[in-house]
Amino acid sequence: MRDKKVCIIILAYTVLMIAISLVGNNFLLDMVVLTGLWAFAAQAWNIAGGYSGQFSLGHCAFFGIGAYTSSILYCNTGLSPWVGMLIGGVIAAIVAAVYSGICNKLKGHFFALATLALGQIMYIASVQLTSITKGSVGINIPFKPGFLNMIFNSRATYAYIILTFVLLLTLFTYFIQKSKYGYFLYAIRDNERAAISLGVRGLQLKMGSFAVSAFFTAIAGTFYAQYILFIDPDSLLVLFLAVQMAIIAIIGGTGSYLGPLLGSVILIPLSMLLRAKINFVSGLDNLIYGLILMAVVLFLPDGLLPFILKIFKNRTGKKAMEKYPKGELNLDAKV
Amino acid sequence: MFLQNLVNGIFVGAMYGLTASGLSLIFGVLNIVNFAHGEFIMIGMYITYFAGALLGVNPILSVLISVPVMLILGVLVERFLINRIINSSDMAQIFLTVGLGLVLSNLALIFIGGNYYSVRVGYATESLKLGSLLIGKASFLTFIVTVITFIVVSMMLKYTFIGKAIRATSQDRTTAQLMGVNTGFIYTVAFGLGMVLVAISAALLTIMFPVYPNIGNHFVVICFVIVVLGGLGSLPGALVGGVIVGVIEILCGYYFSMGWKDVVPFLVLIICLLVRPQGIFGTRT
Amino acid sequence: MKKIWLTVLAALLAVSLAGCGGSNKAETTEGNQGDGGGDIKLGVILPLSGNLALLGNEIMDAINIAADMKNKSGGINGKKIVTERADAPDPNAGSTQANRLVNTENIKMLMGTYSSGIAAASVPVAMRANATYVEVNAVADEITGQGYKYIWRNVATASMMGSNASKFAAEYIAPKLNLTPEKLKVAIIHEDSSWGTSVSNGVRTKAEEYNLNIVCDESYSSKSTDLSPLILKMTKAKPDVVIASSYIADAILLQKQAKQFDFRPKAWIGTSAGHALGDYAGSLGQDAEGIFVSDLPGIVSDNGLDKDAAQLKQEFLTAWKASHETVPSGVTFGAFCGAWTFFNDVLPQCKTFDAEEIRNIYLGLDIELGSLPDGTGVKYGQNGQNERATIVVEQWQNGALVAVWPDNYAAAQPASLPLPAYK
Amino acid sequence: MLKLKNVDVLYGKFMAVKQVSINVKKGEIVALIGSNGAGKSSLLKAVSGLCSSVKGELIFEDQDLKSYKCHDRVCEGIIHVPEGRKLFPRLTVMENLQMGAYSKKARSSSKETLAKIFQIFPRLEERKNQLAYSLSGGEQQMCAIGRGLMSLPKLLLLDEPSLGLAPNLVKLVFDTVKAINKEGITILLAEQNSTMSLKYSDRFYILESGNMVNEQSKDSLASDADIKKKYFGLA
Repeated sequence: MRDKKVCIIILAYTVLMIAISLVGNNFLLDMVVLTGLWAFAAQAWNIAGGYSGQFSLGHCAFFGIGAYTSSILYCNTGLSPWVGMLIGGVIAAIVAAVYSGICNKLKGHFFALATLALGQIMYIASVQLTSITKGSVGINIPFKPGFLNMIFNSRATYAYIILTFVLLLTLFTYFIQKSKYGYFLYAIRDNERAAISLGVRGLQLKMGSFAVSAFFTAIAGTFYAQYILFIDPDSLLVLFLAVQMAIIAIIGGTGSYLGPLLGSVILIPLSMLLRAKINFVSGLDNLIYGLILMAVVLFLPDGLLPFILKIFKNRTGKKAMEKYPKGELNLDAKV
Repeated sequence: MFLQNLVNGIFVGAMYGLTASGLSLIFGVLNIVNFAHGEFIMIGMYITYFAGALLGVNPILSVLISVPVMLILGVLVERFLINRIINSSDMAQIFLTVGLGLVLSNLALIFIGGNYYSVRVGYATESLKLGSLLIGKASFLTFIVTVITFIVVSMMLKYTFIGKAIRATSQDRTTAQLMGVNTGFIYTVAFGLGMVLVAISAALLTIMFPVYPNIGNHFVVICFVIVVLGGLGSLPGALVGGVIVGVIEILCGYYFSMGWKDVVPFLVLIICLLVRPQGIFGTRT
Repeated sequence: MKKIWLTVLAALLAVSLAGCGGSNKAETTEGNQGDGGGDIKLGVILPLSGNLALLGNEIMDAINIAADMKNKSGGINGKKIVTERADAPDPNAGSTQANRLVNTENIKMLMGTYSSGIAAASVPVAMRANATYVEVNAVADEITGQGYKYIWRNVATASMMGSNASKFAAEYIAPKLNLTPEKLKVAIIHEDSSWGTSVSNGVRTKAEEYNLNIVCDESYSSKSTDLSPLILKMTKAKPDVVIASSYIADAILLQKQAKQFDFRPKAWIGTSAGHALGDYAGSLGQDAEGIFVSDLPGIVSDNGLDKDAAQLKQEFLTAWKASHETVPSGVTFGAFCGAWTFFNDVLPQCKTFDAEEIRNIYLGLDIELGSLPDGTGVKYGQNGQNERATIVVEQWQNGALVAVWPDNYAAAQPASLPLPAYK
Repeated sequence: MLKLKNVDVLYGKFMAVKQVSINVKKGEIVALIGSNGAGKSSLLKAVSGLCSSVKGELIFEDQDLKSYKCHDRVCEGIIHVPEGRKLFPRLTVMENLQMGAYSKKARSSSKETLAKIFQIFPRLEERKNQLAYSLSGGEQQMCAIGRGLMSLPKLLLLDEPSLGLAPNLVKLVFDTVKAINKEGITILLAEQNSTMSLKYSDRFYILESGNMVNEQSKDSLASDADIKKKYFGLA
């Protein structure tokens, strides 16, 4: 462990794990689990959206593929979701790679809208293919606790698992970011043509990063299914879910492995608390959530991470900002 | 029957085209995907509904009220919100409008409630008979208004000075600036004009659809598809894209399956993106 | 070094947020129940925002009216019923909200949920925490019969709702049209979400039992912007009866487009939801006249009610009209009755408010048909399903939905059969 | 007429132009010479107002340019014909030219200006109803210059007018520039094609990676063999 940052990440993880073991409140554990789940999903989204500049609004498709694959296999053949999770991940990765290849030439909004279409197609397919997915009635996963079933009595267990997932994915992302692939991906994001002309294999890298992103998103989907124990098209394959993954990453700050974590730690508890506490007028919680979203975009268009780092910079007088490669947020990208 | 379905498809397509036209204009000029488009439609529909319920105004005439109101709303939204993120990342722009959409639909829920309100007009359910062909008066009316609106707006864009400036800005905003165009002003004008189109389409939608806080969800995704299909900011493109989607969707619904018909627009979109990424009427850059 | 601090900060933030959130909630709610003092808290999980907001909020109002009525008449042995609203527009939120109410707010009695999908996610959470769950609306068959001990559903299931429509078509409409059930041509159409799908399954199963001639069977999305292909398909199939399971926007659109294309079956039977809402008739006016609705009983004839029930119905309607323009539909009545039974017949007998105790009380209940404002009674099976839940057929007559079938609930005779041609 | 003093142009943290001072007198053709990335375009953009983060003094006819927004500078008589022509691709030639006369001042007399421009570029008149993207490179350049002239400029900023054109067309373009100059329009030209600029301009400035290296008039060049060799390939 020569790398200091890795030590820190692992330290933070350990602290959190210990903290969880001390928390007895199930609502808090639920919050930790969901925050972890969305941090994981946003981190996965960020591999495509933040690193290689493929702004997807269709990641709900991969989330759904993951959840459906493992659940169908588990309910019909009894196959452990731990295995089903990997199968779902691989299927999602293949779909993603193909789709990314198809949409290779599309940029910005057009890519986003094309991926949005993928999510919608998956939604309709899951509603219509009733013999496989049980359609919109959804799949109830029977509550049979057991490690192999990936179903647990205690929410703390779910919290341990998802935090471990987050840790592994964060380390993975961190090493990617540090490796030459990270620089290739940044290069593609910032100026694809130039990067390709310098010998970066753009198409393969984009397809690859999209596939990896989809793989992890599908794993998040399986985890979700095993946690909620009920899946249906309306809770998995809706645009809102895809938007949520992207929002968390963007609000936190794309292009860094800390951004999605930060976004999730702030947004998920916020929305849960709003929903729990602002319940006297129907819709007020969503209204406030919307206002907060708008405020962040308006006042901190680069996300929260650079903002927080700036505070640190001012405090410590060090140039923390420069360590973070700027995302697609620079003005030149628009000109 | 085929002819009947074809005609229905064209009418539905015209409705789609008109509904998407405001989005298309805004997308084309400001290069912003407006995820609050559905909520703007919702507001337009509420204005039409209340104009009918409180003042007894026919949906068609209600545009006299809804157009100015929506125009002002559009100008305010552009000046105070959109304007500030015009140079931000694509995603930041999308999320501003996502947030705005959340705010608007929940404001409607809080202040107007979740009820489904409809304007009741006789012609909503009446039809004209052409041989064995039945043409719904409301659909026909929508079609006529769509065509007139498109002609008027296209003429405006084609022949007025500001129209040319709007087109120039949508094609190359930097150079437009160099030619002395105050692009900030053009954005406001374009957004306002887009909202006028939304107001007109919303008034027509109110004839057939009840309005409630989430009605926009019924239309917004299809509008995205049409805008991309037709080509960025191209009004004729929006109309043609709408008709293509409408016709294929209706034929698929009749001859194949109602349940699967909604997948058609997306498949058409993907195929189109593969073959002609710039859209039917778009320019390759 | 900055990253170290940042990570530590993030961790601390998460922990402290968790910590403070927990402590203040625990203080305010602990020891509220079963210790002789304070109020009786009931968590109500409903979609109060989003697509299902209209009925979600109506049901919330109905439950609150029931609670107010009980509180005004002295409450539960002197204690007041307090409802804690929990907005759950989707299954994920349903699970989270159930968890919050049960584990953080320490509420061991929940009510809900209207949407079957949301119930599917929230009920298991409550069951795992041994909390009581009173389901007053969600109709999916799967909610009961999963082996859960503490779920109580007073209303009928989706399959009952659907099969009742087929039964009405076969047993009432066919003879009126001088047709045998085998000759009766039926179109089954439904919106393709969970609700429409499960209801239409009931329709289909029963229709096959009666050997009805199914000439058209289609699903569609409730967000459809045009339903003309469906209407034209039906025009071609020429059904005598259409049985439609729709939400509201699509139900309105269906009817408008049916008229546009001059499609007029001899009878049109909607099932609950869209067809039963006041906004449906409000939107369609004359065109809603004569449409049948297979629904949970709403405003039924006083003939089928005992005296107390009739009076309770009036009280409820008076309270309702004070804040609503439309009359409550069967779904809302079902919620009121489910809540009322819980407040009036279950809670007063409780000492510990423990789920097991409530289970015993529920299983012991025996309330005759006609003793509740919607004409139903109460007798729960071991699986938690009310066996005296009823489905009736209502019809839009002069802008109001009146029960017309079966006879003991009928407030009026079925009219407009076959439906007259459009004017 | 145009005075730049110690001008810096920044893109984010990257400084494209450092401490450049130039001076353009009325009626002159002044060329900015330098290789790709030397900061020529950035300097023109600073003058036309396209770059917002500019430090230093920008004086045009005794007024501080920095207080004017990009579109207002057109009214003041500065027009920028950008690198790569940047015509509006789906506007017709005619509409492109009309866009040039967008400023209020130019709009009123646009008909006469148009006639004049068709005189200079008869090809444009033939193609006036064609969409701009369908023009050939030389025609596009003419259209771009014509469009610039439509604004009745006092100062014409020309960025790489010869880029991507065949040699005979390059000569044509420069001849046109000279002709325009004779009409009394001052021209500031950014060019990589140093030989042509040298031939047609009155004075020139040499830029190298954002710094100004030298200022020369045509006559003084004769005495500076270094510059001659380095930038013009002349022995």
